[in-house]
Amino acid sequence: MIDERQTEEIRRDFPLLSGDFAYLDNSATTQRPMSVIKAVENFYTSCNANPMRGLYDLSIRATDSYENARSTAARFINAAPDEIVFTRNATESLNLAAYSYAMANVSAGDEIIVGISEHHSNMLPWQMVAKAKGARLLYLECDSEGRYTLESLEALLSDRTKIVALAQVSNVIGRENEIKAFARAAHSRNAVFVCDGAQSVPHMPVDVKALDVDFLAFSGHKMLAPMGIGVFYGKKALLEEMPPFLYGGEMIEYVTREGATWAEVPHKFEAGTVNAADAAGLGAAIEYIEAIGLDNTAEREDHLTRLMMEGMKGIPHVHIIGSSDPSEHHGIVTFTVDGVHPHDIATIMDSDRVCIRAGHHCAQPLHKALGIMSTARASISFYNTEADISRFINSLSTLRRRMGYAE
Amino acid sequence: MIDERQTEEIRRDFPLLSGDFAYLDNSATTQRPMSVIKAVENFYTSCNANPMRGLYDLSIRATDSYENARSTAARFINAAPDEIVFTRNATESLNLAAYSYAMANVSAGDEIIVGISEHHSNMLPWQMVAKAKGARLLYLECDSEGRYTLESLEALLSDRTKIVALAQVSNVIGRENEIKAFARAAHSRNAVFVCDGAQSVPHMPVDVKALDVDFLAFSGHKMLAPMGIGVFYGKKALLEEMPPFLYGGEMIEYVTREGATWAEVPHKFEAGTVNAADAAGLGAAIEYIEAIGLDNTAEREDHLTRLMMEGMKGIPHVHIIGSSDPSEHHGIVTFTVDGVHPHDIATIMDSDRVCIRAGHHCAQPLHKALGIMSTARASISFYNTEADISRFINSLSTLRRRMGYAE
Amino acid sequence: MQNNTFYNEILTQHNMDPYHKHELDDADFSLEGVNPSCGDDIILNLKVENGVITNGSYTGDGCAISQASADMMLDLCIGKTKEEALRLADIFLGMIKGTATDEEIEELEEAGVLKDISHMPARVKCAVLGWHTLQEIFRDEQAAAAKPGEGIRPANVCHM
Amino acid sequence: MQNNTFYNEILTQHNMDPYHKHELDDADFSLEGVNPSCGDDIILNLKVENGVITNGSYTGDGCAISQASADMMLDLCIGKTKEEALRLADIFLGMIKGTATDEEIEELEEAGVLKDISHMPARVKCAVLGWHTLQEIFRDEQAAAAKPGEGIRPANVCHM
Ligand SMILES: Cc1ncc(COP(=O)(O)O)c(C=O)c1O
Ligand SMILES: Cc1ncc(COP(=O)(O)O)c(C=O)c1O
Repeated sequence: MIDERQTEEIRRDFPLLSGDFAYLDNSATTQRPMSVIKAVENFYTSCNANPMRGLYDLSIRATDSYENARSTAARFINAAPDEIVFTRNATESLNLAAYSYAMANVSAGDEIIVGISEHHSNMLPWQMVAKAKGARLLYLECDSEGRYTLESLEALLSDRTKIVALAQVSNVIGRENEIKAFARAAHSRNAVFVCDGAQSVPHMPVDVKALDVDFLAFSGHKMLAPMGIGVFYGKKALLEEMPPFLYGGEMIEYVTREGATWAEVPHKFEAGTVNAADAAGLGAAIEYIEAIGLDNTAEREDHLTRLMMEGMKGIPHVHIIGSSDPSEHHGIVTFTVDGVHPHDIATIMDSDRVCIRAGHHCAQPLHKALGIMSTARASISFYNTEADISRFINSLSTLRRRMGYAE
Repeated sequence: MIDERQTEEIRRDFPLLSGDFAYLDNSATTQRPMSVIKAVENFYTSCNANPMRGLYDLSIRATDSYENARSTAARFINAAPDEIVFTRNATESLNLAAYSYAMANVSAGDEIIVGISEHHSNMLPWQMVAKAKGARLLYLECDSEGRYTLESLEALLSDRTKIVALAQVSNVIGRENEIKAFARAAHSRNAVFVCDGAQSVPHMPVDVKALDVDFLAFSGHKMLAPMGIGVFYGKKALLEEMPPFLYGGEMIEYVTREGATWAEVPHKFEAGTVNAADAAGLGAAIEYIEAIGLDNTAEREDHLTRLMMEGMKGIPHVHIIGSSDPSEHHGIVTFTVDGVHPHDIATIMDSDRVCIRAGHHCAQPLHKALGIMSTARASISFYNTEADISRFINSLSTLRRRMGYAE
Repeated sequence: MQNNTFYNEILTQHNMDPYHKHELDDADFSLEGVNPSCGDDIILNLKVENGVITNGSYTGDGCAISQASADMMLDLCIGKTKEEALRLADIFLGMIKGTATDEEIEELEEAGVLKDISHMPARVKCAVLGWHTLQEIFRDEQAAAAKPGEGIRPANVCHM
Repeated sequence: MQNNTFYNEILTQHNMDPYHKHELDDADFSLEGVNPSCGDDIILNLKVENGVITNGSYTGDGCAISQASADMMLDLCIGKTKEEALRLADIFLGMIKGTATDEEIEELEEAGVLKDISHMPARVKCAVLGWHTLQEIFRDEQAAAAKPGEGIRPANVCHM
């Protein structure tokens, strides 16, 4: 396992982590190692041109760099390169699924099933489709610990179900859903399964073939990569049938006054000048993670999560959302403190130089279902230290007193 | 005016320009100065966090950096900050106008007017809307030099016209269209005017208030900025009425199982984690341009264009598309050579280390209208040198002989 | 940036032991103020006689800053005329924007402890929620008029 | 990367003075091959007797590489059996991908000058257009069967 000494070495790769604070908002966005920052810089200083258009050396290098990043992303999730569409972020990927696949395949009276714990980015696009098409949006309910059962999905599925959309790991609960079984259930009714991998792909090996999901969305910036790059995976056969989403340069074959024919997959879905620099950054990020090993980072994150949750259990009035088993959290520890509003928790922790997040975490319906207005969330990456955890626990243990409570 | 000596100084800011080649594909994408590359790096090394979400110092710095970039972009085109929506590129900006404004405001039987010389990114979204809504798409025709007249627009306008979409500068022709007059004509029929500023904003002062356009789209990467950032400008009152385009995190106020209410403009249109790093790069790019002065860069580009066109006039069998007056080209010189296919021109020029582009330049209907399959294009930036132009002219003058012609 | 001096005794006191957090049966005005980003939600009640705020209260949920700020605001405004209250609101908002003078901030008395909130943009809305709701009541008195018999739930909501 | 050795005399000769650029009235197969990114557009015509390509021609427009490549291909394939021609097509495509051996490339004779095109991905489609169209003809002979009376315009188009 990565130990504290190795962590110190790893942290030297991350310029921002030299600061005197505990960065525990990794589920919102991670920090970037120098190799990623340099990959972006390197693109601009050595192969900057418009990829795919030029006929000169520089542009060829730009294209190669871009397509290499695509192959790297494909390898990372066990897809084929032409099943990888680069987008801006997971949100755009999910909108692509909604606008392109769903708008073409959902009709009035059809049903879409969405988990109640979904991030707004995997809920609002489906609300939009349901409204536009007169389809019904059904919510799959989780228990008070955020657990979904196959039985409850099967109870909702019908021959009218066209789409099932669920995150592999919720950004509030942290638990891993049994995507493989859920996707199989969806397929048994001929529905497609859309997997939101924004919180899973950074933290565990995700194999789209093994899971047999139809679509997978994730963001680079949550896995060490730059901010402007995300991935939309789709099964080749589906991508080929789908109409385009964004229209413009580079996604066409022929254009006439009357209409157009489309470029091959995946280019059909990449309209306009692509973000080749940030794609190169994503490639470097994946290589960085692969060099350490996803098993090692996961084990490290698990260790730190355990430390954090043990510390929290010793503090009265603190309540953790989800499972009491740290291995079911994937670095995400969402909590409340009796009598202290989550925003006050975050602000006071900030004064102790602990960076956490508070609010609804883009999951208002989940909060409503749990009967809580808002929560605080600490989220861990493999580069966090045990000292980060102590700093968090120390701050947490003084919170109520600083707000005027006796204990 | 910027002279050759000053140009050498300017070029030192651009790492890639130290290479031994003439980069004349600036309309496709420009090179980036070190200050832009550093602005991106600086974001990642000193204020990297998810903007708008966090409640801690780092995230506040990220938010400030992002909103400063918005203010800078607003100032650059004389808009208000809340009229600036950050997108990935001009293509996404134009799709936003189409999906959000047009899909909500165009009905069966309505008309949309688009210039025949438009880039596919300002044509295909309108074809899509027309098809989806049963509206008619009318093409505004230009003459053989790419000139549009107000009379021809007025002849097309009717009370059914809902949208007029035109580039301020075509990426093939290079001529500036009289946007102010055209927008006024559109407004006189209560149509909105969508201006594609991808090739104008980098090269001339653009004032949205003076032009009175309703929407303006442009890309950062064509004006020294990073690749992942574009701008969609919209008049505040229009933006407020428009439905969202992409759905997800950060663009909402409340979300329930049944639906949602939207965040304020411009956030309503910025779903998911924003690309704050590249926005910071765009801010730095605008500051770089402002420091030199758009008047100076335009004058320099004009000078180089003149030099290039004069050189070309001396070479037999070379034909320039558009006006014979260099000041009507804004650095864009599109041409053909009798008997030599544009792709061969580009490839041979590449062997002379001259980077130009060949093809339809994402303007197939224009090429069809001009009766040409494809063209070659050299495009100039203020950082090009007279030596770049000579290298281009020298290569061009030998082309036909190298292809086996007597002269 | 990180010296959050506003979580001091004054603020926690107003949060833990508010003077004005209760219902007000004979209120003339009653308006709900909501800060969606935070989930803060207060109902501000005012009794106004001859242009003077003779009594006031609030109820609701939210973070310490929103609650304490509303409590401090009522401390300050009860007994003042409508015009004086609105002037104090201007000063408070000016303090947050960094445009208020030290003398002006003096007039805010305890509410001055929220001065540094301007460094925490995400919390600004919490601090100004009460004040903003007060301004809204007087901006459209008709909409904010308390409707007897409808319970304390006001008909109108002002969003931050 | 920038030594475009393929713009040499062999290539320009085939482009300027093609042997096989003409119509072929008694063709058995005729298929249009199109490379949308370049605008290259050729029609390949083949006469096949007892499994042997006894004659062939092409017409169309496009860059020097697409035209010369088609001309060199016909030089090579006329007189060969269908199988031999398809084997040469495999070698040509292998050369572009960098998987063909030097001995194999020898067999391509003049067409070997296009070896370095692999460094110019945007031009690869030009170079392989003729070969790809040849493969398509034999992949679906029925679809590519020349329809007498319909003029030279073939009914089917294969896109790159
Ligand atoms: C006139 C014009 N409009 C739109 C675009 C599209 O820009 P982008 O590819 O950055 O989205 C371009 C550039 O390719 C252009 O030249
Ligand atoms: C589960 C989940 N889905 C989707 C998203 C959206 O990601 P992004 O904001 O990068 O588009 C996030 C992150 O905010 C997330 O945690």
